[in-house]
Amino acid sequence: GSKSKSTGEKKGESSRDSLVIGMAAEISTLDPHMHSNIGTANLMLAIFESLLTHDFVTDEIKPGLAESYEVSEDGMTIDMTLRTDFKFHNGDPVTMEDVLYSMERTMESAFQNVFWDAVDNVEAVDDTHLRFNLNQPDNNLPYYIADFANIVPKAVVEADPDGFARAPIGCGPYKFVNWSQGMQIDMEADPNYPDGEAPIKNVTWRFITDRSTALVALETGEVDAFMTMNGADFDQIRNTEGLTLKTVSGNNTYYLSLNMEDEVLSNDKVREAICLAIDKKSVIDGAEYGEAKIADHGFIREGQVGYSDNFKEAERDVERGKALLAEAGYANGLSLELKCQSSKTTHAQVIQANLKEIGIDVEIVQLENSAFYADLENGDFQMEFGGFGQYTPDPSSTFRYVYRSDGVMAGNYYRLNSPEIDELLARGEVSTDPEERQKIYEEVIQLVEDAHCCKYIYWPTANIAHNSDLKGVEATPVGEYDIYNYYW
Amino acid sequence: MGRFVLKRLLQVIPVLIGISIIIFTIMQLSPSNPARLILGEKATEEQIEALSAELGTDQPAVKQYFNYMGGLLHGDLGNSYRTRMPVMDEIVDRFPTTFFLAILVMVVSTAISIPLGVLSSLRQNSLFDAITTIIALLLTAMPSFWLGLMLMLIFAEKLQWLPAIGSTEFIHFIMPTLTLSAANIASNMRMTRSSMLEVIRQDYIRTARAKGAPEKVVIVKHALKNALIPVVTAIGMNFGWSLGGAVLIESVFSMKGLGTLLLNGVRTKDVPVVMSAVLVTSLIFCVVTLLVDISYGFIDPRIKAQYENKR
Amino acid sequence: MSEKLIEVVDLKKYFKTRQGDLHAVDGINFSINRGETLGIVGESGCGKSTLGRLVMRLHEATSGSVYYNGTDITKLKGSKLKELRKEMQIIFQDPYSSLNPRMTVSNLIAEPLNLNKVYKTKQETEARVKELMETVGLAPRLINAYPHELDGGRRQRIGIARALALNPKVIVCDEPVSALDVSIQAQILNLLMDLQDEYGLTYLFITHDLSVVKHISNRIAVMYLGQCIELASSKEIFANPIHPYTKALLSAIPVADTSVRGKKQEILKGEVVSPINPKPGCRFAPRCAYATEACTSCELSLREVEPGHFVSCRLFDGEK
Amino acid sequence: MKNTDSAPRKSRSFIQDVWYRFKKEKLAILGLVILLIIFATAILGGFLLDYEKDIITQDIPNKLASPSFQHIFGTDGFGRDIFYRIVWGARYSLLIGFSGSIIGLLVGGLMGAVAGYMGGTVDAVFMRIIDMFIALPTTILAVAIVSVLGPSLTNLIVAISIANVPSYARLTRSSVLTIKDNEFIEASTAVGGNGVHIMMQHILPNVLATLIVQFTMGVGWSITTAAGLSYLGLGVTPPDPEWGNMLSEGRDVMRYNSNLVIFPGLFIMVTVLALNLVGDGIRDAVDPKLKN
Amino acid sequence: MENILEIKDLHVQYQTSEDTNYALNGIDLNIQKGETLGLVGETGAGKTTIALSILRLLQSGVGQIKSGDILFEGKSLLELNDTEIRKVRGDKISMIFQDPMSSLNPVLTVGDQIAEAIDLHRSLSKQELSDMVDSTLELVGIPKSRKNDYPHQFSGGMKQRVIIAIALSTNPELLIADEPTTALDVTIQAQVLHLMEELKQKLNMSMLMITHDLGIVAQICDHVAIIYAGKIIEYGTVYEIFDKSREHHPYTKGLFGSIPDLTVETRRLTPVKGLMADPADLPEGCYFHPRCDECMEICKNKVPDSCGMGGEHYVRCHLFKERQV
Ligand SMILES: Nc1ncnc2c1ncn2[C@@H]1O[C@H](COP(=O)(O)OP(=O)(O)OP(=O)(O)O)[C@@H](O)[C@H]1O
Ligand SMILES: Nc1ncnc2c1ncn2[C@@H]1O[C@H](COP(=O)(O)OP(=O)(O)OP(=O)(O)O)[C@@H](O)[C@H]1O
Ligand SMILES: [Mg+2]
Ligand SMILES: [Mg+2]
Repeated sequence: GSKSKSTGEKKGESSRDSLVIGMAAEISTLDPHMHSNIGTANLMLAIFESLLTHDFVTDEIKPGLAESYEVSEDGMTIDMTLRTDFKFHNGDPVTMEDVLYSMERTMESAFQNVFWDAVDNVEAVDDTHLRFNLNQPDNNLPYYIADFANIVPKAVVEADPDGFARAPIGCGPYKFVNWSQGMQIDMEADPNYPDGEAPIKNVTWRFITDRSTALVALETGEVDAFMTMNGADFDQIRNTEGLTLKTVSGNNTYYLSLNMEDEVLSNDKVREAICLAIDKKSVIDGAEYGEAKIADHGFIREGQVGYSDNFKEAERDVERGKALLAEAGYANGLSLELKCQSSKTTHAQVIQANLKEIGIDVEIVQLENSAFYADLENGDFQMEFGGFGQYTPDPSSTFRYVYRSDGVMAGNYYRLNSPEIDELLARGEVSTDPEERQKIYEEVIQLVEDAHCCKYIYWPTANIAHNSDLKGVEATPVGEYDIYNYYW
Repeated sequence: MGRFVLKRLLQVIPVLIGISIIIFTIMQLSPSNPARLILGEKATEEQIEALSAELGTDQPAVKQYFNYMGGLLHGDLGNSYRTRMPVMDEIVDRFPTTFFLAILVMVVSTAISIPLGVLSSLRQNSLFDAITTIIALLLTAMPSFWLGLMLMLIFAEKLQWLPAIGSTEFIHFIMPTLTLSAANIASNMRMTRSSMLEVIRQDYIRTARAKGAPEKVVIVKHALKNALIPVVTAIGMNFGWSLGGAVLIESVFSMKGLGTLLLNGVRTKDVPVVMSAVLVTSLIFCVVTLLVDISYGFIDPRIKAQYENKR
Repeated sequence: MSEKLIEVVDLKKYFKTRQGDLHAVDGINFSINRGETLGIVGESGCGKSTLGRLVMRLHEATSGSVYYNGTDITKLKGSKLKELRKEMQIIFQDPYSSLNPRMTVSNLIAEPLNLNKVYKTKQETEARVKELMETVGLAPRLINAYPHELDGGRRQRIGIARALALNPKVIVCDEPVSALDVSIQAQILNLLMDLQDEYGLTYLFITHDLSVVKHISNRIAVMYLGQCIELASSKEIFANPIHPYTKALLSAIPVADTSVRGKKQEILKGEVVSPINPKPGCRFAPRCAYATEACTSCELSLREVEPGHFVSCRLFDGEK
Repeated sequence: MKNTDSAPRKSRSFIQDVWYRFKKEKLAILGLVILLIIFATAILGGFLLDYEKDIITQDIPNKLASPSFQHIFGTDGFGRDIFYRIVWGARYSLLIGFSGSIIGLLVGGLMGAVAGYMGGTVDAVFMRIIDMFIALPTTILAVAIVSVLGPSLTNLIVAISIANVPSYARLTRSSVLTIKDNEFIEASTAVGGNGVHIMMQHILPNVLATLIVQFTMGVGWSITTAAGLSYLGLGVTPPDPEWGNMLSEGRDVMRYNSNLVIFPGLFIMVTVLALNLVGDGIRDAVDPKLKN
Repeated sequence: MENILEIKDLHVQYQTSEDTNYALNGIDLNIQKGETLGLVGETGAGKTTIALSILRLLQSGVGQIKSGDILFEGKSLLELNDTEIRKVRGDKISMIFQDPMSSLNPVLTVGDQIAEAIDLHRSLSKQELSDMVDSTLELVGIPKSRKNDYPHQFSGGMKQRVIIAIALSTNPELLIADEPTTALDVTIQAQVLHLMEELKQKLNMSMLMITHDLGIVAQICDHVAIIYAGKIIEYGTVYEIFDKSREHHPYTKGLFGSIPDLTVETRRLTPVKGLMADPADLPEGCYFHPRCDECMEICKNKVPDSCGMGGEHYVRCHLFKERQV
């Protein structure tokens, strides 16, 4: 993303000019169009530029390679004006040809083509003017452009796409230097970056899968910052002199899904009873070391479209839960299966204990990732505990996966099948009227609540721990970090 | 002996083919679709189909297998589904770490366990024996992730002698080696001890003593060599395991090794990666087993005679 | 005369060694009649034990055949071989290594009985074990002792009891009494001969104790480096040894009489031929006082120099 | 000097004989007692503890408590008593550790013995099959088992057993190779002993020592390895406790609450230690040269 | 003449988990410098035990020296510490073990095993050592080309010769030969005995020759001791013992009677009747009395003392009590 230099003073004269930043997951590619992964996006942010920039701290869209952008009244076209002062790290200027090529590439990418359903085509009006022609308005489009439509040098990519994925050339603030498989990626600040050379010269991204190790590495100074620390270690980090922990409520939402097509769970009363039995606080305390926020509004947080003070989620009510179960014919209790990834077994155990209180015996089946998702897709489960991340602040993108009846393979695992919701979502996606959209999403949220298809439990804490001397670090809900802002 | 080695080397081929079939079958058995695992939960049907076509995973399993094996014959290990890079590169990149670690572990654990085992066999039922046994067992029962963290807290954080993470320099290997050796030490030590106890009561040991040989010579030259066979077997097995099973240690010390590659491969059903990683370790393993078998011949001439007369 | 029970035809056993093939048994021919004892004597390392093992089919012959009752046992398999094992037994030379150190005396003696399911009940087996122990002179107290607790003599008796357990027809005795003191040796030899009288046993009796071999054997074969160099009735051999090696052998017997003390004995001189890829010709030639140039080149075979007296020596080629 | 006890030694079976001598080994008896206590705990735990109340009921406000009078080993992340869970978990851990090792021992021991004894083609075929299994990472094997048989405790035992087989096979084979040339084996052949007999009567007792060591160490290995496979869904299902799983559960907080991993680890160790003592005892008892 | 070895009232027991074997019950023996003492006796009489006691090689924990002393060149061997006894073993006193099969290390070549014995006590160059090994092997009649073979490749007699070679290679002052020729044919036996005789002459070596073979005793021993159930029952010069005109212990007579005679044709041999004494269950009185044809009442209760029979000849038997000097 382009570097809106909001932060005021920059201390270029610090003694340190290098930064080691740790990340938990090994990345698989540095080709910006061949991933849909947050960890990878962090690196893209440093190496590449998009037409627009997503400020992850404020969730605003800001100019990037395009110095301005304008959405037409009907939302069907977007016009942009390109900046001409950007150069790729190999010295070539960024041309309209590169931009068009890049757009084409992301739209064809198996990883990213879903984002561009609304885009008919992208055309060059002239050398510096670009137009997106849409087939329907899409409120999320600027975010997609900012996050995924990184600009790559056409000539270089075409010459050797595989080589490019391993040693990319972009026009962002950092130049790629070296990638040591399974260990680290090195980059250095590009002195020719038009918005000014990044304050930290050398940056190393270090893969550390084990969080306990990451903490030791932070303590010994072998890494200067680490994203996604473990909740268990928060107190230790906070109490360690020289380390700072920044947290913010993350964009993920964790919830319990109930398979509505299941024989037992198709009974609305049973589902409602289950929803009433969940004690969110106990899940957070028992499984998240108390370091998470109760999700009391589904996916929607304050400030997002669809958020309403009037929305009231049903309170926990064990007695009523029991009564409902009895009504449903399960006065003597009931056994259900709860599937989860093995990393979420602790959460499942709390839920198990919660449900026990209304007389439901839960058998936990912990599965390895691929088996877990296979079962979800095939509807081969009764209850499932998992999470879903929101890339963009506009709910439409998330909701189309998780609530639309055709989304059973991609998020609507509880198999919600409501024509009413489908219709509302269809309208919400294309509407450009904020008020109308507010109403639509409020309605959807209420409908979902009433459907008892799932119980939202918590929003985890996104965090970054870092050396207290490192400045400019802010936690972001998405977990993406723009190191251009960091300085010693 | 030469013929024996040659024959055994030829046997490596069917073993590798067997392993490749087993692994491939196992990978096919797991229900998930690699394209889905790569693209993530939000991917649509079409995206998955497109990627599957690109990866070739939509083809019949047998065909995929032969494609892979065909490539293998030409020295092409295929491209990783996940990273699209040639698997060969990844393996070449990571193998040395794993191999070096395995060697170090073997050396360290052998160097510690054999003398300890010998000493405790000589002092059977003494205090020394009891203490070494208990320490050895403590080491085995200690989860390696815990031991790893403790070492890290002591040596990296408190004393600041060693770096906590990394796998590029020798110094990085010290703690992982200790951690991995811990479990091996115990079992090798016990094995040595028990084997020595068998041998030490043989008549030829008495003969050696009657020659006036110092106890050290009696032990090392006469007893140990006779006691070595099960120990060498165990060392070989452990070496193989450190080669393929050091995932936990790699992750604790953040080393780039084959274990992590393999585990990620399994998790994302990255068939070429898993196949290649297992085949490479298998190959090494076959060689190690062969070396162990050959060493039997050098340790015990009667076994050598069995090899040569191919009874 | 009585029929041939065992016939050995051109039997060979080569061991592979680093330097080449070791000719342990190199073309041996003989036969043993039912109820007869054939003594085998010869220099240590000349292949006597190997021959015994070959006859027992404990080694696979390199070539040649061993006929037992007309069937070639070198080709037997499975149950037929098992049947044979009941009829032929061996007493091993070494009482130390031929007994499993982890088995008690009773287990060791009961093993052949159990294996061939001779008795149905444990009691019967135990009774037989005790009987055998008595036969060979082992105190009943030792029934649960382990071999290593026993001295060499008692261990050898265990081996003998094992061999006798199945009432075999043929016993290969590989130096069965060399570890025993003379008194016990006498007991055992008496026992073997009694058994022979009673059951018509046939023995292949390997030993280097010439007084013993003379006492027990009907005929004696003398071996040298894998080959049979002289074969005759035991009286004949002692009375009229022909082969120079046999002569040397007989002259070397120590006599339990102090009056011959100090008499200079003849010690065989000369280099011992290595059994590994031996050169053609007489293998005794380098140590033979009568050897000539020709001895090292000619092909030798056993020939009858007198009725029933066979010798393989060039010196007697022309005589008869 | 006179020995009044002149009666012949009592005739005993092999097992009786071994037991007779085993009884004299103090340490071995200690090990046996510990082992029996652990087994008794595993069995009695079921009667003394209330599963619902003591084992699975959560008390989250009271989580991660340090050892105290109330909870002698402290509490885990859900406020459950670690001691009770260890006691309850003994049944699973022992089951996994022992059955995995026993099956591995039987199958591997048999394969190794046959391969070593028969030699030639049988050896080549068996040992190359074993090679394949050694080279097969346990994780991958477990993946296969989960895919075909589904996740469960039984299938975990299957996976662990298979993973155990190669080491027993190779160790047995190696020992067989050294002893099969002994003359007493030949002596047994001479009296009609067939392969099975020779293997059981002559070879097995002589490889026992090696196998015992492997077994005693293997039990601990099985328990900890089993825990590592839980992410595949193999093993006990939460909230049931099991030592290996308790180790992994404590992993995140082990730095601050080491009691979560130390106590289950200690129990694994004590079990393995007791087993080792018993194993040493058996080994000495079956070696008649050590009769003393 | 000076005694090189003196054994005084030696009692040795083997303690097994069930029995105590009274293997030696008061042995008194002397070996003079340069002479050969023949030790003859039934199997299980304790011959090997005496030998092992001298070198202190009894199986530790099981075989225990209960009382008595063993003096070598006037110094007690039982009081030496580990290093000191090691200097004696192999160098001053060598032993030929009875069981050649298990006494050789199966994983070392025979050449190495001989070389080791020499190397431990002599400092020789590699070449000298190798030459010495070659010549030692040839001395016992094994082609030197076979020095790189392993014990399992040797026949029983060849292994025995290797054991002999090991013992002789260091030119010991005292050689304990425990049935050194049981597995050897007579020509090799003669060769080996001749070799020992030579060493004896050349180096004034003394020898304890344990054997069953009365022929050997007659030919090479100077003194003979006959042992029965852990006690010396007859002792004398070889001439005295073999002197048929003298009176002997009934057991000795039995022994001589049981040798098959090359000159006479007999179908049956005449062994000593009865079973050998059981060291765990020794009879009261004279240990031999249950098997003795001339057993008297006194023999059943009283352990006989040693009676001088004239010259150096002693017999431990009640029959000759009156003749005691
Ligand atoms: N390790 C042992 N444990 C128990 N008893 C033993 C042990 N070694 C020897 N004995 C017993 O001690 C007695 C003396 O044995 P020793 O070996 O000295 O006899 P020996 O005279 O050498 O007999 P042989 O001529 O048969 O070798 C025997 O009864 C024997 O059973
Ligand atoms: N397993 C083997 N491998 C190699 N060579 C062997 C083997 N067994 C025996 N030999 C060799 O075969 C030859 C004959 O051995 P064998 O044991 O038959 O001799 P023997 O006549 O019984 O001698 P002894 O009287 O000393 O027992 C010897 O040279 C020996 O070294
Ligand atoms: Mg022999
Ligand atoms: Mg003896």
